[in-house]
Amino acid sequence: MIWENILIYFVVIPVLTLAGLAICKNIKQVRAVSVIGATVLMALGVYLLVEFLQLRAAGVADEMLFCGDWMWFEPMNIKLSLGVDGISVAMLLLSCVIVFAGVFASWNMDPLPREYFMWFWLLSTGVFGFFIAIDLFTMFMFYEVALIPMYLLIGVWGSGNKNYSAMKLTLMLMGASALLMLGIIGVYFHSSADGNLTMNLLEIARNNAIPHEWQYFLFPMTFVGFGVLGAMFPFHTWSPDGHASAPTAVSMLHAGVLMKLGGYGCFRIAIYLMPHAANELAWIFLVLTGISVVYGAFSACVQTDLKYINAYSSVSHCGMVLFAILMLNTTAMTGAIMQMLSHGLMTALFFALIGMIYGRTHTRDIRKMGGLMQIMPFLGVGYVIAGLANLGLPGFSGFVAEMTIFVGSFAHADLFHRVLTIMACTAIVITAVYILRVVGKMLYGPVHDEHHRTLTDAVWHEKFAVITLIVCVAGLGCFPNFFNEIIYDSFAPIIKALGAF
Amino acid sequence: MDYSQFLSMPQEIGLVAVFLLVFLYDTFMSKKVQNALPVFTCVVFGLFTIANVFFCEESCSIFGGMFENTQATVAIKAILNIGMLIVLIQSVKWANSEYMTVRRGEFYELLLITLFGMYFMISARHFLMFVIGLETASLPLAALIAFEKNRYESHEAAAKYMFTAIFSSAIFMMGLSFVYALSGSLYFSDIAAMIFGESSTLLIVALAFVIAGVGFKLSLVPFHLWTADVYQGAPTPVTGYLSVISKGAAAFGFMVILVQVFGSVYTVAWKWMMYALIVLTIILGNLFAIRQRNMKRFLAFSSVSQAGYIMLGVVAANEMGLASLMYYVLVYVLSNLAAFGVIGAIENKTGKVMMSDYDGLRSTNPWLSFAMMLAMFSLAGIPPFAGFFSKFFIFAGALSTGDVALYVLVLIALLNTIISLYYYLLVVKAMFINKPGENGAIETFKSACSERLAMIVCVLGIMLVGIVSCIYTYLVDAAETSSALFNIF
Amino acid sequence: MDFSYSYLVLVLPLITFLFLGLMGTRLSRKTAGVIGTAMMGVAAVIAYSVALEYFFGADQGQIVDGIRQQIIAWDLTWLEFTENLVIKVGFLLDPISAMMLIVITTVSFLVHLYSLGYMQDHEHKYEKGLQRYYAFLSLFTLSMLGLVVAPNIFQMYIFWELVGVSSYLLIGFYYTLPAAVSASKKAFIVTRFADLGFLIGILLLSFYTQTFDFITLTSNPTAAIATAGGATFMGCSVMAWALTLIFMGGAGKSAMFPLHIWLPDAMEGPTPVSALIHAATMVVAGVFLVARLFPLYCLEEGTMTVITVIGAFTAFYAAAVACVQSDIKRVLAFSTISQIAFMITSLGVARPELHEGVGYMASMFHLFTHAMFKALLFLCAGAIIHAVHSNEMSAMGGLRKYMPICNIAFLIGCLAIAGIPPFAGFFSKDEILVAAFEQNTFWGIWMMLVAGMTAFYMFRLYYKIFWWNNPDYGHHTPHDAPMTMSLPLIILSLVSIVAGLIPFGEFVSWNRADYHIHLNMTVAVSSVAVAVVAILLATKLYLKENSAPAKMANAFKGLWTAAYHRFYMDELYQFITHKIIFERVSRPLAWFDRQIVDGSLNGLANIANSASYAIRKLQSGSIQSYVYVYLIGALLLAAVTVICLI
Amino acid sequence: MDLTLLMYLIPSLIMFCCGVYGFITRKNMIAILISLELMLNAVDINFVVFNRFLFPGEMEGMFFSLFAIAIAAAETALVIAIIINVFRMAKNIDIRELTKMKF
Repeated sequence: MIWENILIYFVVIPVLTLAGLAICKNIKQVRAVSVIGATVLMALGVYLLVEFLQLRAAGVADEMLFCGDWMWFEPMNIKLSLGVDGISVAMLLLSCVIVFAGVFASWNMDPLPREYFMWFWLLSTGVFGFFIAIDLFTMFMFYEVALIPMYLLIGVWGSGNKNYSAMKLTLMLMGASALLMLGIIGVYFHSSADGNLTMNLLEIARNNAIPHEWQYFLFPMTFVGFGVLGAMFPFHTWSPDGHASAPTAVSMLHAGVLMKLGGYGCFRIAIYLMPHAANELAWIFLVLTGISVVYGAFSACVQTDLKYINAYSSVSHCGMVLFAILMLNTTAMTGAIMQMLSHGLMTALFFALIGMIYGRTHTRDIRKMGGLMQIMPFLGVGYVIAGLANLGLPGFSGFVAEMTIFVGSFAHADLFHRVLTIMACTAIVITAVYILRVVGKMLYGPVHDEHHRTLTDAVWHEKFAVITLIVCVAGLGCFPNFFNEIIYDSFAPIIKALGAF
Repeated sequence: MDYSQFLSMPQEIGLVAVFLLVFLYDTFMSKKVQNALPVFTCVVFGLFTIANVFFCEESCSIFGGMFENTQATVAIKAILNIGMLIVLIQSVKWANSEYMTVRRGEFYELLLITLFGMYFMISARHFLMFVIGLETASLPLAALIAFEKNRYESHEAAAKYMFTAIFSSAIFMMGLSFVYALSGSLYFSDIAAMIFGESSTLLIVALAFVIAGVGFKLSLVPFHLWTADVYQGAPTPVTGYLSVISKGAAAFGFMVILVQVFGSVYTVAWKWMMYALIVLTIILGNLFAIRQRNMKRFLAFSSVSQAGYIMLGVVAANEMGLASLMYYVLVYVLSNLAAFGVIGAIENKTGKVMMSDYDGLRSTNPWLSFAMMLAMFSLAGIPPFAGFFSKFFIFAGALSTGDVALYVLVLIALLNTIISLYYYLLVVKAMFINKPGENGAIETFKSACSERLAMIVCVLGIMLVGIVSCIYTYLVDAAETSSALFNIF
Repeated sequence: MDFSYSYLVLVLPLITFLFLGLMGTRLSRKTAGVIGTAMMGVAAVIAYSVALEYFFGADQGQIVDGIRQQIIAWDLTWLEFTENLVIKVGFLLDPISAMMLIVITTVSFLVHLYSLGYMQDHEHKYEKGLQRYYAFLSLFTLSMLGLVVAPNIFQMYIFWELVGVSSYLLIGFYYTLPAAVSASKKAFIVTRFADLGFLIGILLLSFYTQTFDFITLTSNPTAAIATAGGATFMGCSVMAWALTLIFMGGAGKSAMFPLHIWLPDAMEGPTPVSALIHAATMVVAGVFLVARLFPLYCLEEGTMTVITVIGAFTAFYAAAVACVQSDIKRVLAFSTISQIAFMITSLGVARPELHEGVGYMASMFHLFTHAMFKALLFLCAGAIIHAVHSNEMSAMGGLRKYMPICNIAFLIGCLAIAGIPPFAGFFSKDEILVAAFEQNTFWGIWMMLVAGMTAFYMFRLYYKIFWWNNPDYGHHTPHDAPMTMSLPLIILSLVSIVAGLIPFGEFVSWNRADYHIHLNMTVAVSSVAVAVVAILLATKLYLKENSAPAKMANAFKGLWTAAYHRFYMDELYQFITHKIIFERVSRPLAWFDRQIVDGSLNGLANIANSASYAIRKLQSGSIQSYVYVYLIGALLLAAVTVICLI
Repeated sequence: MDLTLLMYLIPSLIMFCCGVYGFITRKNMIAILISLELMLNAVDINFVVFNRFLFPGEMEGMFFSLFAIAIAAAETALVIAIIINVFRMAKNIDIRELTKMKF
């Protein structure tokens, strides 16, 4: 039975929460249901981690654990296939943490809290479903489930030029998923040489039957399809606008988890299934992602809206993820996953803080703020920590991730990779520039607006959200080897597939 | 003649029985119980629909092969029945309105007759049968379109429909005469055998005329121009009916004709003809839809572009294409009728049909806007709603041929889904995001039970038809039993 | 007893940092200060015991065949990049790290103590945010200790970054003052830029050698260099590039020209911080780095030349600028730059074959003595600033009457830095000059001149503060600092007097063998002579208020102004960052993003929209036109297909 | 002179074209209805002629014509009813006035 598989509960719990929310009467119940849902999910995530580690420790060396297949659409041999490896486990944990923090960050959502949380949970359902699935169809389905709630979340609860942003974001991401759909169906029809077509990732990889000329066509489709979600240049413009308009928790979830779907999909589908094209075409996308990294960082330097700064910073950091994935070696890919985790947590933290600050000052323009450190020390310190984590301070996750990426990228000794890597390295300096610029303008210095003196510091649920995230960021940064070991082994099949060519 | 042949067509007989019951009720029952006619029709037709699922004969071929029932025809007829039932339930309120009192019997009778015609379109394996079915299906529709006596638009729409329909059937029959000249037969299978290996100019012209004739019913660009005006002018239940049922039947019939009759010129001719038509249909349908502000007109253009997607199943020309086509029709029936259900409910209550009237609908009528949103998401192909699955399968169907050209076609279609998503989201935006206009949002009202029932059916369908995979599996089985259609490939 | 207890040296400051940082304002300011100081004291004691045990303790393999061994006290795997490239956090004990342990903990403890007195306002209340101040000090101490004991280059990089950030936080301690904020920002970004070079250098080095380990790298340097297999880039060997880039990181932290610009601005921080970070410890990290990798460096002649040239030029440049500054902390800052440049030059000219690598030893020796007397000078400056509430020389004068302890301490510092025997600076600087002469007479003379300038500007400073004139201090009569502040001054004065007599070479030398220092009388005498002449000149000019300095400034107006403005280096940077990076790169990129990238997408949407508008005429509403289109469509369909078939 | 296939087909084609032309150019709806009848009759002629000349042994074309005539009659009736309705509402039967719904 499907219910015997632990993984399915990552979808069941959000759906149940959704159902619970549907019958809620007032905001207290809504909060209670959401908190319960998020807590149970968190517990489940930790339980999964423990189980996973025990199995691995017991020497179970399967590529994926907790696998299960349930026939779904028999004529096309589409199965609901579940399974996780270390990477999925890490991503699931990340999602749990961010959903958990997101619930607290949207504590006082107004108006229509119930509807808000329902969409929020629908989005989460999609995210979790994506990470537990190992068949193309289910992954794609959950991927789209995760996208569409963004429209309403931004459109209804957003701020600023929200209609435009929401529409742009949805259309661009859906445009990407259009390419993706073509790619996935194409992969499906070439998944097997002997006519037993399949959607299961592992089987496709095992069959390794996609003809090379088709790989050249399908690889860009899938890579760009996921790459747009990973804010790859030049398809990143949905990100700044979208983030700027989205409400706090949505930005958190979006930058924290949803953008990770892009990176995860890129290597789980595009690279894993089409290693030949990945080897041959990687350079094109390396250039694009390399541009993303530097371009995002430079663009962030002159923005004045906090969320824009952070969105461009996300472009830069997510570009780093794709960049590392395309380096096609274990170390760099490990770095990419670390960067996903790290960026997810950091950006969520950032957006949470920005939301809290915006909720008080009602402006996100850094020119109109100043000296907030004196007024709201908790948020100020939180922001400084987030900033330092973002610019890659040792002890926080960003440093570990970036260093792993750089060491991995440096394993390529040719000039092309070297130049790109060094270019990407410069981003860490530029990151420092824009982060310190914001911190200096907004938090330090004399108080800019006397009205701000009356503002209050964070309240308990805000503190709770912020501290949760900071602890995770620092935990990842201080004990990286723990996470490293979880994910490190998972790359063996991919590297093997790549090496086979 | 062997009259027992009629027993092999239980669905048609059942439908005639329903028709007769409604007719008798209408004619002979007293004035007092006349008001119950709509409900009576719904119940009788509902029983018929259910019975249909359980008691349907296996494949048979009767009248010397002019009429054929296979599992696929049974399935598509069942799908149309479901759509019909929903339309019937939706129209109860409308049919009970004041000026309809004397004529509601006719309304139902005409509707049932058109469905009867469509049955014949679907099962016909002979062009005479097909033409009769086609005309039986389209003539009463003109009367239905003109049903709202006091509304000018209704008559303008009827006139537009009728004139263009006759014109197109003239073209269609002209094409048939050429086919007849080439093959000397009107049996599908005989024609196919006769024209095998031929690709004369006359055949191509005949093919183009046939495509134009049926393309008219499907509203493929450039044969679609009547669609928007007629949808806008017709009474809303009739629009719903036009947009899904007649389109579904025509799509199936179209596929049968193209595959069975003209299968031999698939690669040289009609694949590319359909290719062009699909591209035009999807793109122009979408472009027209962007600017529409009248909901019915908007859905008209949306249905034009949807027809393009349906045609992807035709152009695949294999079992999977057929199955995906039927599945798409089913999902399309549910989604579009959900949308028309909402539009009809609001129109019945307030007479408002503009998109701007829907501003802020969520705050006053959350359930209606919820149903509408689901309908829009399903039409746009957003998971986990049925529309996602139908789109996925229709694309997969088109790509299952492995033809590179079709990859390009699917890519074009996929990119167009972005435009379609845009305008579907406009409706969602109006309801959920926009602030009510100066006159305020449409006031809160309680829709009629019948409307709600229809909407619940549609909503459940939208949510479940995709995820519950046995439906698709069944349709694929059905399509595979019709593999005789694809002999020529 | 082995050295495993040495982890306490790192853990204690960490605990202090976390405790003070998390408890935050819940502690009273004074408690926080006392706790911080006490913990630092304990850490200092442990560090001393580790160092002393290393040098003098019972034999645990510290010395084998007369060579002091490098001992890894403990290590933990922190992160595995690949099988070979593993970062281990550990504790490497060798002569220089032991020496640094002593320097850091001593100065740090004294600064902690001093700050208890310094960080009070007029009413003797402790300053706001003192908890934060002590937390940051602990963080800094932790990072610096972690840096010097790093057994591998990556740990060093990690703590290197942490040092940078704690410096950032401390410079920006007065975060409400815009000057402090921008100074902290500048410091961080400039050093970060340098660290970029460091990072790339590490990546290159580790790629070829497949190790981060210092011991592996330096025990067989020739093999390590050879791993690159003669790979070259732009005409230089890759290893030379790697080492030069690593030196770039060091140059950033050690404020070598042209990456020195952050250091003078960093004086916006509290003065004890300047003493600790920007005089004694952090700024010598670059020197320490080069010393750490010295066996590799001395194999790459080109890199060594680069180091020498940069060091020698910086020494001169900073001394020249220091001669005309009017802010006492700025003078000290430039003097620091100049002195560190001495150490760098000394390393640059050191060769194992030249006089047993005296340059290496001299550099470390100078590092040690300089840490003491420069900390002393800064702390004195702090006491003075505390007394007169200004950094400007113009607000001072004649202070010798009011602040006798400070006066003497400052004088000792000045004598030490000027290289007057028997003060500490004399011995170490003498060795540097010897090393320079060994390499090349040109460098020897050059460095000797710079030493003379040093003596001049330090005595200019001294006279301007303590002599010169007697301004009216009003009712705020300056007075000597309280005991918490004076005690560190006294201790450091004593150290500055005697430190030169330590037989330093016996502890530290390039090959960790004994090295006996013997004065080269020629060099010693001539350098002392130069220094004395410079001091006399300064006395002549600045002992009493007179117009000679102003006249001189007028006579060389261009030069003087240029030097006063630090030869416009800041303006150059300002130009590059704001005008080039921001205006020419970032803004156009942002514009490009909005207009071109985004614009093209919006353009697509607009095209769809206008196409939609353009084709609306097709739907004219007229039945006849519908039929017309229908017919044309059908005929075209047929015609095109037929034509294509033919 | 023997009547050949072409001799029937040409008039039928002319009829059809006249019908199309009439449909597109006439204003009066009744006239358009007559044009439509011309087109349908042209089709009928085609079927009969093809049957008679090409496939004389069978009757399929003839039957088709018969049914087509019946259908055309039904259509005519319906169209006239609609025209009457339109006339009631709009007080004229000019087809160019039927353009309220467009774009």
